[in-house]
This record gives sequence, C-alpha cells and structure tokens, in this order.
Amino acid sequence: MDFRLSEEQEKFRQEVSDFLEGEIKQGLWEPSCDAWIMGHNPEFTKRVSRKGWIGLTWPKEDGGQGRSYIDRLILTEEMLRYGAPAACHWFADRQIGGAVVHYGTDQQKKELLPMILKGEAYVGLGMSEPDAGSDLASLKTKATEDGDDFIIDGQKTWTSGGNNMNWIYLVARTDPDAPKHKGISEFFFSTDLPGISVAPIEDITGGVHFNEVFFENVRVPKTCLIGVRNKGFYQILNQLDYERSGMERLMANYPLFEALIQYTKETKRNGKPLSQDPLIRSKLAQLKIGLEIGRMHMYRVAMVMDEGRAPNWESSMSKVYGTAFEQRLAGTAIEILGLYGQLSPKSKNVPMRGMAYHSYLSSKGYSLQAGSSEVLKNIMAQRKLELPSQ
Amino acid sequence: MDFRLSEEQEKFRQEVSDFLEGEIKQGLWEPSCDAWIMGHNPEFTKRVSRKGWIGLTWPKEDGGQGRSYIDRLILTEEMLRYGAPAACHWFADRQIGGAVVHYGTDQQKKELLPMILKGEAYVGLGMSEPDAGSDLASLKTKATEDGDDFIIDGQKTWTSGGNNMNWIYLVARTDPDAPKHKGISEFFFSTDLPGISVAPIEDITGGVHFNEVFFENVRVPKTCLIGVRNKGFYQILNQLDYERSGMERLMANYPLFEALIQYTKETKRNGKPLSQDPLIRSKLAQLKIGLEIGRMHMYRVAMVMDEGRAPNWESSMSKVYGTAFEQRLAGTAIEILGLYGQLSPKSKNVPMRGMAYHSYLSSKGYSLQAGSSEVLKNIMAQRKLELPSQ
Amino acid sequence: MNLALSEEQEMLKTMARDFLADKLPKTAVKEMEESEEGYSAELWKEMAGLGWMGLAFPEKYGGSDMSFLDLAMLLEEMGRACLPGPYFSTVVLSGFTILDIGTDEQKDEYLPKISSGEAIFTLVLTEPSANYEESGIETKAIAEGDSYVISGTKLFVPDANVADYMLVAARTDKGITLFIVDAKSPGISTTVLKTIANDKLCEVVFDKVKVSKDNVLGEPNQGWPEIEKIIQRAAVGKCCEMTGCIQQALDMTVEYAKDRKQYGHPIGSFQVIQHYCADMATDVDGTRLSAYQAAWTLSEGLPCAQEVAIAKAWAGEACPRVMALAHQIHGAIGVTIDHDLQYYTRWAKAAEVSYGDASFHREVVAKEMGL
Amino acid sequence: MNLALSEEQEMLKTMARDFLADKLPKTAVKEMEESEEGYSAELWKEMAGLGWMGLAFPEKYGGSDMSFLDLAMLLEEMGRACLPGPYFSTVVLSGFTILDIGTDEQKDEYLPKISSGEAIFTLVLTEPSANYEESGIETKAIAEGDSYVISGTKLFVPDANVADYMLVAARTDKGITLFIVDAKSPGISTTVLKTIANDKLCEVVFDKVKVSKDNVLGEPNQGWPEIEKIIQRAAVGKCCEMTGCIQQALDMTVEYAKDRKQYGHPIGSFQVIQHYCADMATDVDGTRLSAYQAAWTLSEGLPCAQEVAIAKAWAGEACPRVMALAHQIHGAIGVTIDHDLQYYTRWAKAAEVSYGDASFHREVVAKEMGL
Repeated sequence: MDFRLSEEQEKFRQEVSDFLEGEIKQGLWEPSCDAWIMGHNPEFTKRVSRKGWIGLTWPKEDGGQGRSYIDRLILTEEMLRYGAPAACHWFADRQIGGAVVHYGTDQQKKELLPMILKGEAYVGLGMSEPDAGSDLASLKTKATEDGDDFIIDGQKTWTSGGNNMNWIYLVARTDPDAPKHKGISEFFFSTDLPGISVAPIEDITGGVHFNEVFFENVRVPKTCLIGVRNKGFYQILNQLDYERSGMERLMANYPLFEALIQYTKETKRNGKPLSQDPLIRSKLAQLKIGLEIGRMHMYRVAMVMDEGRAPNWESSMSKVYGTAFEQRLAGTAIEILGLYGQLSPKSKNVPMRGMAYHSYLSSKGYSLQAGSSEVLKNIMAQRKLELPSQ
Repeated sequence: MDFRLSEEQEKFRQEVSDFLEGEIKQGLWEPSCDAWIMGHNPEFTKRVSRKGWIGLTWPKEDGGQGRSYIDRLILTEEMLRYGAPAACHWFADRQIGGAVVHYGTDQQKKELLPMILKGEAYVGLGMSEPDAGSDLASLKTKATEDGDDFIIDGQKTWTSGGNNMNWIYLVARTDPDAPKHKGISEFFFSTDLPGISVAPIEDITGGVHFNEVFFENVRVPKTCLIGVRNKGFYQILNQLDYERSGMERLMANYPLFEALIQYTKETKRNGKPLSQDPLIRSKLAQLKIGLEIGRMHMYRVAMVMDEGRAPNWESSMSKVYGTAFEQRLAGTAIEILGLYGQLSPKSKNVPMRGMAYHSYLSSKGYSLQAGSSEVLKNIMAQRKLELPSQ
Repeated sequence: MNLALSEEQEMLKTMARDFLADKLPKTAVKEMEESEEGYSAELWKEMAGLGWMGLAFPEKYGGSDMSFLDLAMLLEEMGRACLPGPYFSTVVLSGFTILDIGTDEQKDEYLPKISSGEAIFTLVLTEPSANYEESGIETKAIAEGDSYVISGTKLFVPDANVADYMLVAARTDKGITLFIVDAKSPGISTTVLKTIANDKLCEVVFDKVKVSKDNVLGEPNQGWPEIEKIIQRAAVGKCCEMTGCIQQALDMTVEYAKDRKQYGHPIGSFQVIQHYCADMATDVDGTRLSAYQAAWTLSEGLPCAQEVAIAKAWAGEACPRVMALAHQIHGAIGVTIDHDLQYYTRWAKAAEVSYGDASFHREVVAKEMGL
Repeated sequence: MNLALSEEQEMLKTMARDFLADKLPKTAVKEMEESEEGYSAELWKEMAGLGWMGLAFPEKYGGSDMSFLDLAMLLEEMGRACLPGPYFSTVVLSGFTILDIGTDEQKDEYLPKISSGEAIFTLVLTEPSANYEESGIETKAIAEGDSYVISGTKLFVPDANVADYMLVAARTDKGITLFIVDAKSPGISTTVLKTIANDKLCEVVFDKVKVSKDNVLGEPNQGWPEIEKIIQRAAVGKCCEMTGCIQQALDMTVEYAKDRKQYGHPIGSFQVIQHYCADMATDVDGTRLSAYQAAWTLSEGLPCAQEVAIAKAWAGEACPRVMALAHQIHGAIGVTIDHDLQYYTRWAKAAEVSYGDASFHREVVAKEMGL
C-alpha cells in the first residue's frame, strides 16, 4: 500500500499545474466550472496536444505516451482544478480514441488517431435517443447496409458536444430483427456529410452542450464501423465504465470550492470573517471531507484500469458518489452566499463570477448523464454485491 | 381552517395533563420512553379506565365516550409527552376495541367491550409469522373448522405485548385453498386456553415486548371469530391504518426530547451552556421543527378519521415521517451527549436516565413494525399518487 | 381544529388556478422574465380587476375585506403558476405594512391605489450586508427641516425598476425609520440585477434623496420591530408560494413517471421512483401544513414567531429536496430550458434564500425554544 | 500509488479473520461482554501466542517489527469480529505511546510485558468533562520529593478494571504530564460503567496516588502534544475497526437479502433494497479508503492530522448510515438480541463517539483548511 504519488507523478502534476497557471497568468482564459464540457477553446486544445497530453494512456505505437491511468487522472485533476477549457478534445481523448485503439482496424488507427492526437477531432457523442435514455438498448436509429456503405436514419438527443463537433460517435441499430441488445453497432465519422443536422438544446443554465442530431439518409462508408458489427452494445458497456470513471464527475466545479473557501475568509459578517462561523466551518469541512473521499474513489478507479480490469462497479460507485458531492457543493455554496447566491454570472454584484449559480443549476444534470445514479446503483448491487435481478 | 383546539379540547388536554402530572408527583411512576409499549402497569391502566379514557371514541351505546379522534389524539399525545406506562390497555384500546365495535356481533360487543373498557384486556397482537412479515397475506397459521370450534395450529412472531397478554388477537388462515388474500380471518380470544405457549423475544435494548407465540391444537369457539370469515385481510388493512396513525409513531421518545433540551441548558462546556453552541442550537431547532411538522401530520390523520374516512395514505405518511424523526432524535441526542451517550440506563454517571441509549436502540425497530417504511412508501405512491404497480 | 378550506377559499383557489393556467402558460412567464419590466401590465390590470390586489384590505380602501389567510390561498396558486411580477412586493411587502402602521392619511392615499392596481410598491430593505438584521442597515436618513435626506445603497430590492412607491428602511438618529418614498424622486438610481429566478431584484442607490417628514411610515426610530413583522409576513407568504411551487413540481413529476417508459415499463412503476415520489409528497404536505398553520396564526393576529420560523425553515429545506427528486425522475429533459420544470427549480432557489433561509429561521426557533 | 495489500498483510488478515471466526462466535462475544473482566484470558494468551500484541514493536521488545499499517489490518479484522477486551487499550493506546516517548528503561521494562501478553495496559485520559481537550483535564499531580501525588476523577477509561498498568494524564505545575502507574497502587478505585458496547469503560478515582518521578512518561508538562498523537493513533485504529465492523454488517445484510423472500421474491431483488445495499457499499468503501490512507500516513511517520480527521469524521457519519440501512433490510429479526447484527450496532455507536466524533474531527479539518 502506498498513498504517495511517485516522484515522476508528482513532477508530472507540477508540470501540468505550471503549464495551466502560466496560461491563466497570460490571461489566455479564466478558470470556470464545467469548462471540461463547456469550454470550447481550439487554441488551448492545440497547446495541450503539443504537450503530448492527448492520448496519454494510448500505446506508443499508436502515437500515445503509454502512460498510466493514474498519470491521466493527475492530468485530468489539474485540468479541472484550474477550470481549464478542455472541451474541444475531451470526448475524443477520454472515450473515442480509446475505443479506436481497442476496437479499431489498423487502417482506422492510422487515419483517426493522429487527428485526435492533434486535437482536431471535436467529437459529439451520439448515444441517447428520445425513447432510449437509461434503456440505451432500445435505440431506434438505423444503419442499413447498402453496398459499401451504411445509410443512417434517425434521431439522437443529449448529444454532448454536438454543437461544436466535426466528428460524431454514433450508436445505431444494424440488425433490426435481432434481440435489442444484439443488433447494435458503433460508428465514428465526420459530420461533414449530407443529411446531418443539429439542433442545440439550451440547458437550464442557458448554456449549450447537449444537442439533438438528426440523420436523414446519411451515407457513411463501412470503414466507419468501429469494432464488431452487432456487438456494439457490449463494446459500449466497457466504454461507459471509462466515461463514468473520470475526475470530472467529482471536480467539474472545483473552482467553486476554492473560491468559496476564499470568499468565507474574506467576507465579514458582524465584523468577523464567515470562516469563523461554526456552522460554516462545519459545512466547509464536510465538503473537504467529501471531496477527499471522492478523490480516493477516483484514484481507485484509475488503479483498477492500470491493472487492466474494466472498473465496472468501481466507476459506478465513484460517479454516483461524485455527482452527489457536486450537488452538495453547489447547494452549500448557495447556502453560504445567501441572497448573493441567486445572482447570475452576468449580474452586477455577483460574487465568485457566478460559479455558485452556474453549479447549482448545472449539477442537476450530473446525476443523470452518463448513467443515472439509479442505473448505476443497480449495477453496483448486481455486479459488485451480486444481488439477484427480478 | 382553524389550527386552534376548541376550548373543550384545551380543557381536556389540561385535564389529562393535570392527571398525569399528579401521578408523577405522587411518584406512581417515572416518565420513560416507549412506555406505551413497555410500561405494563395494571394499576395505572385501572386509573385511566376510571377516568373514562379507554374507548374514548367508541359510540356511547357501546360504553364509549363518543368523542372525536382529535380528542383521542390529545389524550395520546399527553400520555406520550409524560411517558406514561400505558402498555396494559394500549392495544385493546387502539386497535382491538375498534375492530370489535366495527365488525363484532352484538354478543361480542356485550362480552368484550366492557372488559376492554375496564382495562382488563391485556392484548397481544398475533399477526406476523416467521415467513410473513411485510407480506402478511402469506401467513400459514391455520384455523380449521371443527363443529362449533376452530382448531388453531401454527406460530406467530413479533407478537407485541405477548409476554403480558391475557387475550390475543389472531389472524389465521381459514381457507387453505383460496388465493392467499382471500382465506384469512380474524379472531380474538383469551390466552387461558390449552395449547398456547409464549416465548419472549429479547430486543436489542434488552427489553421484551415482542414474543413468539405457538399454537398447538388450540380449540377456540366460533364465537371468537371477528367479522366475516375469509374477509379478514380486508378488515385488517383498515385496522392497520389506525395502528399506524398514532402519536406513538412520533412521540414514543418525547421524554428524551424534553430532557435533552434541559440537559443542554444545564450542561456547560468551556464555561458556556451547550445550548449556546451554534451547532447544537441548530440541531435542536431542527428537531423541534421536525416534531412540529410531524404533529401536524398526526393531527391531519385524526381529522381524516373524524370525517369518517380511513386514513390510508395519510397514516402511512405520518408513520414513515414519525419513525424517521424518532431515529433522528435519538441520533442527535447521542451526538450531543458524546461519550456520555453510550451509557446505559443502569450505569453510574448516566445522564437523562439513559433515555438516549434506550431510544437509539429501540428506534431501529420503529420503521419496521406496523408496516415497514418501504411498504408504506409503496402505499403512498400507489394509493395517493396513483402510480402504477409493476 | 380544522384543516379544510372554507368554501370561499376553495372558490378563490380554483378560480386563481384556472385563471393563471389560462393566462399564464410558461411562454408568457418566459416573456415576462425576459422583459425589462418583469411583468405584464395587461395581466396586472386583469388581476386588479379580479380584486386580487385589494383582496385582504378593507372595503373603504377598495378592498374585499378578506383575510391574510384567504390571500395565502392566492399566493399558493401564484407559486404553482410561477407568476412573475410585483404582486408580492406591492401587496404582501407594502400594502399590509401601510395598513398596519400607516396614518389614516397615508392609508387613504395609498391603499386605494394598490387595490385598483394603479400603483406598484416595493420594500427597500436589504443592503450589501445581505441580511435581515437591524445592524445590516447602513443607509442613513438625516433630518433637515421638514424633510429627511436619504443616502445609501440598497441591494436585492424586488421590482424597484417598476415601482411607483418605495417603503424605505433607513437609519435615523436613534434607530431605524421607514419612509414612503416616491420612486421618481431625484437622486434614486436603480440597476436591475440578473438572478436565478429572473425576477427583478435591483440595486437602488439613494443619493441625497429628499423625503418629507409626512412620509415617515410608523414611528420614527421605531421601525425595526415593524420590519421584523414585515419579514415575518413575507416569510409566510413565500412559504405559501413555495407550497404551490413544489406541489406543481410533484404533480408534473408524477405525470411524467406515469407516461415515460423505460425497459418496457412506466418508470413510475419502479420501486425507487415510487419512493422518491412518496418522499416528495411527504415534503410537500409538510410544507403546506406548516405554511397554512403560520398563515392562519398570523392572520388571526396571534403571536406567530415560532410558527413562521418553523414553516420557512422547513420549506427552505424541503424545497431543494423536492426539486432534486423532481429532476432525478425527469431525467435529461428536465434540465433543458424548454421544459417547464426549470422555472420551478430557479424560482424555488430564490424563495429559499429570501426573507430568511433555513439557517436564519432555525435560529429563531432556537430562541423561541428558550435556548 | 497503490492500494493493494502486501502479501504479508493479506496473510495476516486472512489468518486473523479465520482465527477470530473460529474462536469468537457471537456466543463467545456475549460471554465476554457479560463477564466481569470483559475478555477471555485464554483467548488473550492465544492472541499473544500469535504475536498480535507485539506485532508492530521491535524484536528486542519481543515484537515482530511490523508496521502500524500492518497492525491496522489486524484491527480491521477485530472490528469485523467484534472482539471485546483490552487489546486496543494495551497495544494501540499504551504500547505505542511507550515506544514513542518512553525512556529506554521504560521500554525495556514494559514493552516485553505487552508483547508477551503478560500485562494489560490502558490510557487514563478523559474526565467528567468528556472531551479530548487539554482544558478537560483537571486531575492533578503534585510533586512531592521524588514522587508525584495524583488526585482526581477519570471517566470513560477503557479496561481499567483489568489493567495492570495505566498511562495517566494529569495536570502538573506547568502543563499536562503522563505517568505510568501501577494499577494496584493504593488510592485507585475503579467502577465499571454500563455501556452500549458492553465494553468495560470505567470511572477511575485517584485519591492521593503516589507515583515515582521515574514513572513520568515523556517530558513533564509537555504531555499534551503527545496525547494529541495518542488520540490521533487511536482515532485511526478505531477507523480500521469501524471498517471491519460495517463491512461485516454489509456482508450479513447482502446475504440476508439474497435469502429472505417476501412476495415470492428474494428481497434483495427489490430495487429499493438494491439501492440501500449500493449506498452501504459506497459508505463502507469510503470508510476503508480513508482509514487506510490515514493508517498509511501515520505509519510512514508523515504529518497526518488532516488524513486522520477526514477518516474519523467520515467513519463517524458513515457508520450510523450503514447500520441504519442494515437494520432496515434485516427487518424485525435484526433488532433482537439473539441476532448478530446488534453486536455491530452497539459497537459502532461506541466507536463513533470515541477519540473524537464527527463534529470534533470536522473542526480539525476546518483548521487544517486554514479556516
């Protein structure tokens, strides 16, 4: 057992942190909550790519750095700690690149990975549909074979990143006659194709990262199929473990946490800093405790991945835990801010650049997307504890 | 709308409270938690009977007082507030008498009600069985017709009051061939019959109010059947609403609440009373708020009953709420007592006569007995909100 | 004891619900939220026409002589409909205060204007200190001859952008004094803040604003106890609105759970969803019961400090619980701006922090308990 | 970073679990709880024979030279088995303290006695003030020639009824001093309290108890910082035990949920029960991760104030949550004295309040955060 990071890991953390602090000092961007999903900044992504920080865990022969998942978690943690605008490369790096490395043909690797590594693939995640949310396997979007192509028809919704995407990852039904889990395949292709249209979905904060994406007779070459035809659902289960495993499930609002502590130190009530108020001290300590417990869950997931296992229940546990923590953080922040807590980022007099407001609203979605907490608890009960399903 | 009690009701409350304070002043008993179920005191019950406070809501022609359920709630509330040892008449008064009034024959009323009114029926509740807890309808104890009698065979468990009973209320299967909800009947008879044996179940506090009761060839006359043969399950549903509706679900540990407030006022830490500690103030206020909200739930149930409706979801709601409150109360009490919280009623140095210790342990059972919170939430969802069952 | 509404109250509630359902689809709420004024003058007139502004004021001031409890029923329905605008500021914060402590002249002058819908009022109380304590008021009113001169910065003032009159709390030589100030007086400048509820909370700066001594409301220097009553009344009013808000969130959620299917079943048939709904219902009923109790007690003129504090502290904790479960059941659709649920989420958060949050009111309860 | 146990640790854990499962059925726990001594001398000898007392002490003191972290694994298993008795008092509270700050003579004299199981030790710290603050210590030790004379009342002293030696904290002229006191010294009287865990917490009254100056442990008057370290170590030790305790409660509950049928299905197939179990598992894992982190940090000799406080604060809140759900799933059978679950319920509550409850440790975290 060893709870210390290695010297190299500490050095790497320092390197990332120096880089990000430098960026902030240069005024290239301002730390913000949810920047991993909302901060579209192609230039930043280019600079990250040049550091070699995309594809960190991929094999060297695929152009990656062959580094550990712990290293990747350190990178992610620093990105989130500084609220860095990493949305342009996030999905490609976290999810799609890995799928290509894992399931892609040599040709696909050769074509797709360099583009991802260069930070040029802004990927939308085309999974959910209006009637297929938690129950993903009941999706209806069809991919019908036609010579060397598939013809895609249907509608996706909650497509993260769809408004800025130039590539899309798509799950579609390739065998309409098979049982519902057994006729699904994965695709990855450029959105520069006729028949694709995007309608952004404005979320409760007024921001956009979800989208509806419509496919009308979209013709994609068969070479865009990732992995084995009709086995997509099982490939996805694996990928979802990775999607759920990340620090962004715990630390999407980390800049708020830091700002809140600072705020209570600087803000006086009846002549005393808020940080001296016993009730506030208790609340902030509880957040700190919650955060550190959450970090351990996340690091455990990374270690499981470094062991080569899919972190199935571990990532469920850490996501359920982390997203609940994020909701508590936002709620506590507003409690402490009181009347100021209702001010929007755009308002006069708003404290902490409105991060409490933003986090309160945006964190409502965290426990829904990428596996609702209810579905993930079912997974924990059935996979970890082996309770029977009914 | 009127949140005031009527003058008569206030007078009645005063009368009950004067009576109970007088009893305490005379040193006849000491207030304690759970005394409604643990305080077997035949003399007290006799005195209560003489006041006319058993059968308060029964029709006058049945020997009752024909008073309202609100009046009865006031009586109950005061009994619990003072931690009065009411266990000898509680079940007969709350549950069984009502069933006899409702479903009994004239002959049964004539024989049974006076005994209950005099406080002479110490009733055990023979409902649950080892394999029939929440799922009561799967009970196995049989009542087989034999001439003018039924022969009873089987085992009951969690029989409240079984250790002190002289009468038992029993639910048994009278038609083994009918669907499970449709072959059940209710009985009420003296335990002074051959073939009945009782094994007390010591609970986690070391106290006894649950019992196993065994029936071996117990011959009871048919006149002991209450209501309609094979319709018992539906009669019970109704009675259960009443069982769940009472103040004892919220205020079984009220003496602890009062003592705790007093304790924080009298106990100093670093020279200041605990009641000046902001965290403790907040916790106690939260308890007070929780209690008052709970009281409103309870009073609503009584009002529904006074309107002549069965309080089906209302009593579920108030029981779930009340038992959760009781658990919070006990937990908070121990938090505030700290190291002293672990001392048992019998220990040297124990504060508040060990009520925190007792309540912490005993309250674990509250959310299980008389309908687990899970079953009651199902009832609320399906009966009040009309959500579909699967 | 009796929890039933009177026939009149039932009628009022039904009428209000139907009226608002008809006149105030969420598209209209959205329009109002996005407008500069924050309300619809047309709807305002119609509400006045229905007698809503003067509902609880005496007939001689153009009112209908009903009680605060009757008004509470209306507030519940306004919460259910997420009605934007200055009704609360005008009637609950201001009208009752004038009725309570105004001189006969002041009542004669202002109350009919409120009842008729002619004038919008608001309460100018909180400051950058953002609390509901006497010490939080630093705005000064200095006596000069027949007038006072008010200077200072007020924050989180509702509807100041459209108010015709303001009840302003300021520090005078020996305490706090309330003033009725014409909103068009020179020296007043108003900036609308941007808020989670999209309501029109404002910063209002008073730069040597002259007010006649006749416009003192109540006793000079004796304003704070009156303000405490205003806060109490506002807290109860909010609790009634919050009741309507979370009742509607529950109703919407239950409907959704009956309709929405996943894995071949309505999600409302899953036990966990059923329990979430049962928990929500318990919170909603607790909120309503305590709000009604507080409203009734206040309406009867009985001491109500504890009842009010219990209601607002409870509502302040129950609302976020209910809204969290509403979102969890609605899934992704509920966190879009085009779904109705978000109106309630945003509105509820503003209500929670207004007129004392749960923590503030718990401390009141602690004091009432003698701690 | 690495969360895996070493091979040695795995072996130790497995061995301990098997040994305790074999030697310590709940009937045996019950016997010990009900006995006057609170432990079984026979089992004590066997544990000593397995090297458990000296596990983490140097070989020259009869120990096995393993680390505190290794010991933590053992504590986890002791928690899982609900082992009663003075192991914690002797080894965690006392042995480590002597090793830490004892003179060579003291170590030579006492540590081998601990390693061999020959002597039982305990820490005599808390008083009727019942806190873990320096100001809570009023017991006085007054220097008289070559001795000190100790007078005062100590409360919640574990295992004083069977201790051979006591480490006593008392107030000396300029601070707090620790003493090693022979438990048979004249003037010491001990009363066993009755507790929720049925452990043997005692009131210990010191009436002019004479102790040689040679028996001062550590520097005179400088005892408090050392006591803070003792409390830290004890808190971590408790967290490890608590991990075992709630892990066992979870395991028992899951087994029960698989077996117990209602409405024709195992109750573990109902979604609500599954979610309860998932929540329990999350709490158990958080408790273990933080306990291990704290134990590792302490074991490495690194500054560990924050890690310890986080672990104990978390465990203090997680334990009652886990036990509440365990009971809810077990139903009525779980609240009987004949069911194993109640051992864990009672034991967990004692652990929660010992060596700083959640509230105490949250305040430590707040300080560490610079608040």
